[in-house]
Amino acid sequence: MGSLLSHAHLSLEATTRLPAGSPRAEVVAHLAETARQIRLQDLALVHFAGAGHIGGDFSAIDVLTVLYGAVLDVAPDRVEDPERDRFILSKGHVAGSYYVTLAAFGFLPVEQLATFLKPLSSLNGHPKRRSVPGIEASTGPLGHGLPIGVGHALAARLDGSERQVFVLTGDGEMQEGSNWEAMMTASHYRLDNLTVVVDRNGLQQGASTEASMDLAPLGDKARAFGFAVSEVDGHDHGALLDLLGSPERPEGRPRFVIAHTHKGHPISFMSDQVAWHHKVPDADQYATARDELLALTPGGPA
Amino acid sequence: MGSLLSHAHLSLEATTRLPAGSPRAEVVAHLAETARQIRLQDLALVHFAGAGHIGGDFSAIDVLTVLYGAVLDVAPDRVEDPERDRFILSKGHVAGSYYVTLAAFGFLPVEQLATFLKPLSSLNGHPKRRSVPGIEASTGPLGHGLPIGVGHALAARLDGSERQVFVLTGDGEMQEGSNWEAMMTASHYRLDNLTVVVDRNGLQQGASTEASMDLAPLGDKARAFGFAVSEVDGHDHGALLDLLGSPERPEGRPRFVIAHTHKGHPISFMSDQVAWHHKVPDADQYATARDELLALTPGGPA
Amino acid sequence: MTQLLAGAERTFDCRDAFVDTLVALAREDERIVGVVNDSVGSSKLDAFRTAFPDRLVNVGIAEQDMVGMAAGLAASGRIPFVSGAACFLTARAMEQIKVDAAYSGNNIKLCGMSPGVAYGELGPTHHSIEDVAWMRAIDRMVVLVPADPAETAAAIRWAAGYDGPVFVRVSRMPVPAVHGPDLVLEPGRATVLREGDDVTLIANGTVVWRTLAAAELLAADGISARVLSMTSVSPLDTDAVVRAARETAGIVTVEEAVPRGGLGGAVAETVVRSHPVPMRMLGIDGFAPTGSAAYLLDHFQMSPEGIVRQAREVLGR
Amino acid sequence: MTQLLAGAERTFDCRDAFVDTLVALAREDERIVGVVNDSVGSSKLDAFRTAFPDRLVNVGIAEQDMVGMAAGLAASGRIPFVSGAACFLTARAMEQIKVDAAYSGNNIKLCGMSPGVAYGELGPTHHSIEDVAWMRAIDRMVVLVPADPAETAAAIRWAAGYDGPVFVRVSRMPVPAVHGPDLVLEPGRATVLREGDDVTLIANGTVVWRTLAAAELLAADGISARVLSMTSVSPLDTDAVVRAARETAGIVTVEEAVPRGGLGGAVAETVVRSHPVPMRMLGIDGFAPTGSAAYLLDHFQMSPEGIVRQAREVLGR
Ligand SMILES: Cc1ncc(C[n+]2csc(CCOP(=O)(O)OP(=O)(O)O)c2C)c(N)n1
Ligand SMILES: Cc1ncc(C[n+]2csc(CCOP(=O)(O)OP(=O)(O)O)c2C)c(N)n1
Ligand SMILES: [Mg+2]
Ligand SMILES: [Mg+2]
Repeated sequence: MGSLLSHAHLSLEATTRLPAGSPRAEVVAHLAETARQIRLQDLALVHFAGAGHIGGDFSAIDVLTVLYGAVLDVAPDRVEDPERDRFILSKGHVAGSYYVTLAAFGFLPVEQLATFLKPLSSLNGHPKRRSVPGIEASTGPLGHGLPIGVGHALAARLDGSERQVFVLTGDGEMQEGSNWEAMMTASHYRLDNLTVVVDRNGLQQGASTEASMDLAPLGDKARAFGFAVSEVDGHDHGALLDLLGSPERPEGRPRFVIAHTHKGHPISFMSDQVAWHHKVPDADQYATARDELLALTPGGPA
Repeated sequence: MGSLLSHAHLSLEATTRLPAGSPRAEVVAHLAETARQIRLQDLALVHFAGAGHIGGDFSAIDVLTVLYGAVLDVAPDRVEDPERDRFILSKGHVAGSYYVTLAAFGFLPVEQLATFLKPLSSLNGHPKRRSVPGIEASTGPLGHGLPIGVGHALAARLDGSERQVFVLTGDGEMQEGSNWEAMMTASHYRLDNLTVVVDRNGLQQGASTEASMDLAPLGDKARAFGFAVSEVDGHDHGALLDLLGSPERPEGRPRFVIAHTHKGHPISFMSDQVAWHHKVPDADQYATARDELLALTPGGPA
Repeated sequence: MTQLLAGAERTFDCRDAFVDTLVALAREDERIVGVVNDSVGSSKLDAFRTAFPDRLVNVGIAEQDMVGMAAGLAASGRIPFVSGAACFLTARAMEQIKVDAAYSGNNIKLCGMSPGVAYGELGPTHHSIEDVAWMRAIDRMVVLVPADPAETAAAIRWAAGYDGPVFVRVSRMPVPAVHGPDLVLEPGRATVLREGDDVTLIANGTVVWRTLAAAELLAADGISARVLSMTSVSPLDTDAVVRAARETAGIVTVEEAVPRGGLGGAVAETVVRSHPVPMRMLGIDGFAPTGSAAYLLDHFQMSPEGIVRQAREVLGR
Repeated sequence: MTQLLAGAERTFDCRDAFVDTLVALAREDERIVGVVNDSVGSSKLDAFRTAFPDRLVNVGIAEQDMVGMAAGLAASGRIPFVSGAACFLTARAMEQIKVDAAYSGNNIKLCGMSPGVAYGELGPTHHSIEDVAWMRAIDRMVVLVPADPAETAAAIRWAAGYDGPVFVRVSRMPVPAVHGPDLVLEPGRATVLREGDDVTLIANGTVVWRTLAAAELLAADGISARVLSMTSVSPLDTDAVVRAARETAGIVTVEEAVPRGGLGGAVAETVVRSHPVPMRMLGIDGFAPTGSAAYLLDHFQMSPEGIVRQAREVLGR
């Protein structure tokens, strides 16, 4: 593992949400551009730190960006507000993209990203609850985030609060039985304040989900466990915004959103390649990927 | 816990299977009568030992009887035969009915039943692998039997063997995530040599499954996890025989049999009463239950 | 069969003290919730459910979910008392206990019901003899093993006021009271139940009264045994252990658990670090045969006579 | 940064010895199968999969199922080598390990990959520092912590021939060889790597070479340190421990794990039972901060200099 990462590699600027009521097209463009900046920064982070899970980072960044950029009712100055929305990153191995997203939206100083994985840094390889303001749960072992999210959702119910809970899981992660226990509980308690987003990139650590342990038909499974299921292009900021940002809730049923994504998206040589689960781009690959990201139409879809 | 249990309380006689090719009506009558004898003996066991899980015993006895009496390709002199069928009692708390069933079919001497729960006995409150010839797995913690059964089924596949694996689980037990991990694995590996029978008595330890943690729609869940699902009256020996004894297998799919049962069946004051999950009949209740069992038409449905 | 402590006619099921204390605390503090795995009855939580029907969360038979959900509840400001059979709670949710409770610093109370061999004839699948060693290995986890109703109530009261993960054993095995009712528990502080200067007997949980009975037998033989109730295994009262090592000739530990890594291990590690003395460690040293809880304690040499034998061995007389 | 052992230029990833040995054994014995949780790559089992595609069972990301299935495979005559990251394998499947492997007497080999702090910067969720104490608390479980490729190969060979449950740690952390290649391992027998009569250093796993380096530093200062590689924590070589207690003035244990209940605990328990002497116990004593594996070993005082300090403390000079 290298540790060349330094302040010189920080290209990110902190941004904010567009004001409520901004035209949808503007919001979507802002999200797309933010996601591009997050990818650029995350690419540098992984390359210069010499470690990370860039494939899963890049499949999740659009969902992360839409959640923090337009959906979650939370802000850097409200991380202790009991009425904040909760977000749990259950696929904790994409901590890199999570830290960058949090930095992009002002939850931690951008400069702190330069400590990623360094001795005594609070930016460990997997997120730790409260190690950064806004991180709600320690994750990394798969199958933990959903039960925790169900606990938060039940707490909201007990408090008579309208706050919402969002959990992002991997698709391979849905092989963990702990998730199905939590799915059963969420629908038993009719937790319609809970939204589970599955990063359905079709790949896990060693191979495709089909080859490793087939999950299909995933939507049927979730439906049989009592969830309201929808599917969406997990890289389409507009579609994600419309779905995740909608205040409508199927009465008494938690939501299960299958976000179709590509591991390593949109980098030509990474996309849908399982090797990029935790491969680190070398100098050439870094340059190419960077060029590809820079060439994206600013504000256009990633 | 009393320990009045003695040889005086053994009413069971060991039986054998009717020869292959016996008329179906004879087989069914033999199964019904055997199930009645097993209930009578189990009732005495629990009453005089002062402990046991009679509710779950009585909901499972008909399935156990049909499996050992007419379905499983196993016998007392073949418990080490690699080609034997495997049966795993996943709801291990009904050890009492299991020991009685094994004694009924000659796997252990009937006299040994008198040691049930006594110091240093091999008849512990939960079955231990090999503590009695024919016991394939140690169970009691719920959610263990199905993964073990999947391992046996996969071993048969690797060996190129036609042997079959049957697993009996509780319905409340299906709340354990370990079971859903195993369900996914069984269908991923297309283990059509595996049959899961769920004792669907609608009750768990403290309340109904609906009130505790709703399982419905259980069939849809199993179907979405890749199983071929069927439902049957779990106290109807003929129906169980036809279904479990059928050599037909849905190509490449494991079977999931929802056996609709009643906890404490057919005792008037026990049936469908959650209190009888692990209540012990007192002298009056013992006498009444015994009379009810004796009054059943011999050979008729329990 | 082991005789009861002289003078103690009554025995108690510590689950009663557990639920009474919890209900009283929950009346004062509405953050308290119960979380169970279909274990309302076996945890004796019916009174809690009656008093606070909405604050008793049954997750069904699903221990990983139980502890994970408790973490979410705790992180949203609740104080979950997670209550299930100790064997399933610890072994089935070990990673959730490590990560979601301890590492995450969540304010979760894990109440391990009927631990050790309390389930007697139900067998080793239902015995929870490794739990103390398992929980003690986890950083930041407070591990409490109360001896009687007063210690149980004090442990629950202390746990409710402490902000962090706690594991408390709560037994169904009948025990006499070894304390008066108004005990205050301080983790990291043992209670001296009997002074003595020949040998020290350090026990906790359901076998404390057996250890006191052993001390009486020893006294009758002119051997003066100090008896400590080491309710808190982690943190350990190292001062009391070092004093015992300095002031008496040896130590015998007595516990309803595997001594490897348990109370026995904790005391041994302290002793060799500070003042090495001979020790014997009694406990449930392996998967138990069939037998009642009381039978098994005797079987594993934790009758007063068995404890006396170890004390004599350690003293060499 | 800790210097390599004098004379050792090469370091090894013990997973290579693991898979080479397993493939060789599997050629001779077709009962051997691999069972993984999406961990073919992280277990370096690609060569096994290439050689025996049908005998490598991936259960997906599902550790309870992994160990439960292995029990079924074992009970049907196979010898499953279950291989996954030690943290998930142990913590997530603890009850299956207790019940389906140990209590049931099934012939299962649990290969805990990248244990201790091998995952370095991936953090405490991925560190497996409790595994040794956890596994040691389980009756009938053999617990092996090899130090180098030769010990790893020997442990795997021994495990394949033994009929019962075994837990073996297999690290990715680069280590120099401390043995020649044809080592034969006997659980319950430590290897004396260096004779000495002032103090004894008992280590296992990836820190054995650091301990040897410490012994060299001590020798340069005129202190003669005996060094034992205690590969087998359970059963423990109690004879070697008692000899060390009798023949040297004190013992320091060194391990990449929580010493509470681990190697440190095992040695302490033995010492107080037979011949009490002063001890120090080095290990990963809590959730680690961010840092590489090597950084963390130094952080927890397991640099040669750190080990020397403990040895001097125990000797009081
Ligand atoms: C309990 C557990 N088992 C195994 C792992 C090792 N692991 C890390 S990432 C990963 C693959 C995850 O795949 P998926 O959930 O599909 O995530 P994504 O494709 O979004 O990266 C695995 C097996 C883990 N982190 N936790
Ligand atoms: C892992 C685990 N958690 C809890 C228990 C305690 N327990 C024993 S039986 C039982 C209820 C089982 O209900 P079900 O599976 O429906 O069985 P049945 O109704 O057939 O008796 C429970 C919760 C257990 N044995 N194992
Ligand atoms: Mg994926
Ligand atoms: Mg039931």
